[in-house]
Amino acid sequence: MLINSAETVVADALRGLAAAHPELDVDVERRVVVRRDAKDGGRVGLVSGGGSGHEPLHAGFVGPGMLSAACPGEVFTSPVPDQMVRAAAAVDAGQGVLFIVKNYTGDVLNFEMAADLAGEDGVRVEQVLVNDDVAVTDSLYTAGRRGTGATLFVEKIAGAAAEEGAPLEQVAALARRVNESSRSFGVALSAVTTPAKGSPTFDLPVGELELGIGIHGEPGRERRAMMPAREIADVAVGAVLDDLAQVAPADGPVIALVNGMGGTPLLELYGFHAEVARVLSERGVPVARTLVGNYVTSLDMAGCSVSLCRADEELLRLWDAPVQTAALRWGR
Amino acid sequence: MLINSAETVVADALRGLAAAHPELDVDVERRVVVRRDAKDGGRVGLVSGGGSGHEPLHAGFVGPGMLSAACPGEVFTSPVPDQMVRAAAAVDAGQGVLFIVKNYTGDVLNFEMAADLAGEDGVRVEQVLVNDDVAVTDSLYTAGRRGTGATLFVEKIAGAAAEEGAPLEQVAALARRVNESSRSFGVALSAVTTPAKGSPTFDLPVGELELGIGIHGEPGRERRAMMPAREIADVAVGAVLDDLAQVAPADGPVIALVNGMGGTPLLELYGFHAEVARVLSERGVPVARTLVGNYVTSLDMAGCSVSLCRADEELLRLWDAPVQTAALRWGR
Amino acid sequence: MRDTDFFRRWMDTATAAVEREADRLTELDSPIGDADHGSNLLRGFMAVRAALAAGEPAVASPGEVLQLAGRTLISTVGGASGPLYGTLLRRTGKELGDAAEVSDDALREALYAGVGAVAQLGGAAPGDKTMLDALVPGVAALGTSYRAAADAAEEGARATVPLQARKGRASYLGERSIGHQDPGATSSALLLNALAEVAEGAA
Amino acid sequence: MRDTDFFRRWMDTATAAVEREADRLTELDSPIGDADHGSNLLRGFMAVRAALAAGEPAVASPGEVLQLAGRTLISTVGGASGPLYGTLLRRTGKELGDAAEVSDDALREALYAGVGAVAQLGGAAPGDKTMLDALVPGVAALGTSYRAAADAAEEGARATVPLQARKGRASYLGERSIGHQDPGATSSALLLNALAEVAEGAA
Ligand SMILES: Nc1ncnc2c1ncn2[C@@H]1O[C@H](COP(=O)(O)OP(=O)(O)O)[C@@H](O)[C@H]1O
Ligand SMILES: Nc1ncnc2c1ncn2[C@@H]1O[C@H](COP(=O)(O)OP(=O)(O)O)[C@@H](O)[C@H]1O
Ligand SMILES: [Mg+2]
Ligand SMILES: [Mg+2]
Ligand SMILES: [Mg+2]
Ligand SMILES: [Mg+2]
Repeated sequence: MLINSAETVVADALRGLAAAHPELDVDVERRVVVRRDAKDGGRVGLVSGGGSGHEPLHAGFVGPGMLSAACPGEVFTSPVPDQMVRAAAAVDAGQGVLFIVKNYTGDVLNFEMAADLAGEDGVRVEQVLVNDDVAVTDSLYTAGRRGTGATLFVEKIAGAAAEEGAPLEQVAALARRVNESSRSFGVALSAVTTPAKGSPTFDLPVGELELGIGIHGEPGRERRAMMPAREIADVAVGAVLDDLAQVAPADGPVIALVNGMGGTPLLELYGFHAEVARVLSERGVPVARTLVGNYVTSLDMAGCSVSLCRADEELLRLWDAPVQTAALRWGR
Repeated sequence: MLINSAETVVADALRGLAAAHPELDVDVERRVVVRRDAKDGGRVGLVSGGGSGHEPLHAGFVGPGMLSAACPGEVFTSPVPDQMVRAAAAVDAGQGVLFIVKNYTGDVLNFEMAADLAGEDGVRVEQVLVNDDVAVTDSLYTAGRRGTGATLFVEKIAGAAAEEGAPLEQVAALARRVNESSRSFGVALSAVTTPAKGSPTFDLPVGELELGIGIHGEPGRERRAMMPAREIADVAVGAVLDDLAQVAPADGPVIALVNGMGGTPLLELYGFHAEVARVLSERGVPVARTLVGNYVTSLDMAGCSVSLCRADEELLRLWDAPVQTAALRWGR
Repeated sequence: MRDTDFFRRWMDTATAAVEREADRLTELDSPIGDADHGSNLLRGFMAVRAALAAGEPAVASPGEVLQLAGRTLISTVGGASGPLYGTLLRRTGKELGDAAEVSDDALREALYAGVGAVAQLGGAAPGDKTMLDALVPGVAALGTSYRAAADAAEEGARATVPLQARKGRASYLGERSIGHQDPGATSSALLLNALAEVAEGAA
Repeated sequence: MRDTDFFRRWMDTATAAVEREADRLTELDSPIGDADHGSNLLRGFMAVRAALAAGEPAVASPGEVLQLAGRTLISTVGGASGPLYGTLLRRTGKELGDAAEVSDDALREALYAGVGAVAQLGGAAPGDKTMLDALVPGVAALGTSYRAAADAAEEGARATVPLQARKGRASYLGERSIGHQDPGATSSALLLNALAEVAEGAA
């Protein structure tokens, strides 16, 4: 691995982030990345965070039109409450702060504690839980659906609303609506190697793949013999659309994110997107916007995920609004 | 691999590119990617190309402020002359066309043939050869230095000049100047797996690394036991700076590209950049601009390269000029 | 009666156990988790050791030892186990109040409350394949002896192997979570074993 | 005298040889190259086969067979080998003119010119560890027999093993290119062996 040591991976990355992006205020020691002008303009603050290893999520999405601050935890480990409390204080301009939380037990518990503490400090905090992964049944018998690719949809669209000056309740409601309109499904072609472990977290022989994975190198719901990209697209897009069918309007256009898990070449991702676009067209789903690339990754895992968000005019307008972050940039 | 078949990898990726980027005119059959408004505005045309597997290079850099067209070859195989001839015809607005060619025997020969043929068709063609890789001694006993990361510098800066309306000779001279002001050095932590071969192209055990690699999965000049990121940065930046010392002004600021080879997580790349920034600061080299990410890749290879371009005011101004492509976007 | 030093030694012994077993905990967290449980607890308990050594803020009672340890875990571990173990120790410490010495009965009562707080915070029940599968039988056996508690926790951890996870990230695997021992239950057994060792004077 | 059909059979036999040996060529291109030589030539010669089968544009002479094959390789192979092999066949074909039949001497002369064009285009000389290390001795031995030419090319390919590459991407490896057989020299030997087989009536 291209590291100094497993212990310093996150701190080293934050030092590098600080060096590469002078427009960000990076507290390496305390692990908080803040947009320098977060408090100017009296906007609602948007704070997200989670384990590291999913880059560019979340720190790569801090900036005008998206997040106000990000709190990176250790690799695949939720951040601690102190980070979010500090971030909330750093970005609250009196309009309150929205925590965007991916639905994992660790993230939920740590953000919850942070929300309590920040509230005690006088910050108005709302939380939105992202839980878009249709591979996990949302029932009493699981920790609920995982938060994966739709996090990008939520952060972008809520970020645009906050940038426009929408009040906290409205930004939070919008974020929840985006989450409810979004579904994802992921596939792994290799296991992941974390710095701490130094070897693949599970055994996935070449010629097999895992269907229904998350973004933490965990195995999926099912292992299969390797399939061609077109069949993987059939399964992934099919799973997402079947679940999305419950969301109104059932025939509206979607924003599509074809996301690499980190170790799959962009060449393959674009080829996979060709198949995703085919399935969507076969199923009569108009694609209003597309993003292909590594946005919500799982370190060096080979594989991909498909996320779709059913978007009305308002969501599309906010999606198109200018964004200026390290990893997502358009408009203006 | 996330593919339909080794034979269709490039065509599939181009179909996906077309689906994701309606602003590009993608000829899947003939393998030419053209900026839709290439002929408007009477600009000099910029055409590049090379083997596929280095994405987002080159197709990801087609658009306002950068390339007019790209010609993707098979994986790691230079494109054929027909592609560049067609691209030249598609983008020539009477101001002539600059071919940006990475210095590999195959690219040189195929572009040379294309230049002859396009010339016969009445297109004024200039060529610039990118050869920035200091790991290769440029002598009678090699095919000369390889073209790697500096290709991005050349395409961005020459593209900005063309966008401003500079004439062919000037754009070509500028492109050559950028190349002469740029040096790169790469490191591999794993071999690469091409779709055609289906297994790693050479044997690189965990715990060893290759110094002085190119971007085609070839082994480097030297194999070593794994080193921490800080030592890799010492070697890579050292090699680049020592060679760059011959370029005037010897103490000017640089544009730095810390480039991932495809399989290295962004988390590690940023950590590596922290060490690159440290070495540059220790050696008294001011860093004017920084880019960290996967820009000139080698499929799924783990590793990275460092490219530095000594930039005066003019180069910095053109670097900062607006660019609107799939993979590089800022300004405007 | 157990004094402040007893609780310091419990935390020190637990830290040593986590140091020794961190790789195994991460290994257990690999097939059904995200391969970080060992490094999470190692980071946390090293910080606990440092915080107690620094003695700052002044730690003058059993309750304060556990509360400082709990706060430290919350501030340094992250993940699911950070808030859960942090809450376990903080709540247990709070129950102990500021007495300079506590009886075994008081400690048992306090641990009961601590485990209850873990159940409430995480929403898990015994049988869900979590740390509660070691903590609940462990604490229940405290009435017999500290050694019995450690053994029951160890037994409870081993009994998670055939279970299908219903909480935590192992639950994402559905039936594929069956056949693996839960890492959190395993570390909970370490924690109660450290307590038994200290009580037996072995540490 | 060799007629148009002879040259068609040469190309067909070469195509079959490339089909058979593509994996080995790619394998040879892995340690000192970029693992594509076999798939490059396979793509090219499949296209040559198709072009000749289509017979379009009308292919009525030995020279036209080789020129069509050469053009097809240039338009479909890419890489270093596409222009080089394409030039070899185009130039050889041009030398043959539009005669309906050509003598063995004329073919030898034409191949000489073709190999010279390759040397000029690529700037390599024998000993640089390229296809020329098979082509040059091979064509030199044509005066003896087609079989002698094939054997000399094969021998020349094998003799590239101890050489350090000075052209092509293997040159980037410096001394590490020593100890591996050059893929292009190997495919050149296949090409001359196909010629010998056809001349011997074996194909
Ligand atoms: N809801 C819960 N209630 C109780 N314990 C839980 C719960 N969720 C997870 N755990 C415990 O936490 C352990 C995992 O801890 P750890 O690996 O440190 O955190 P993470 O799962 O966030 O990576 C599991 O093995 C399980 O015992
Ligand atoms: N300058 C040159 N002159 C002659 N032959 C060359 C030259 N450069 C490369 N070759 C030949 O081309 C072969 C490689 O072909 P191929 O793998 O198809 O192309 P690439 O190197 O572009 O991937 C080498 O093995 C060598 O024999
Ligand atoms: Mg974790
Ligand atoms: Mg090649
Ligand atoms: Mg874990
Ligand atoms: Mg090759």
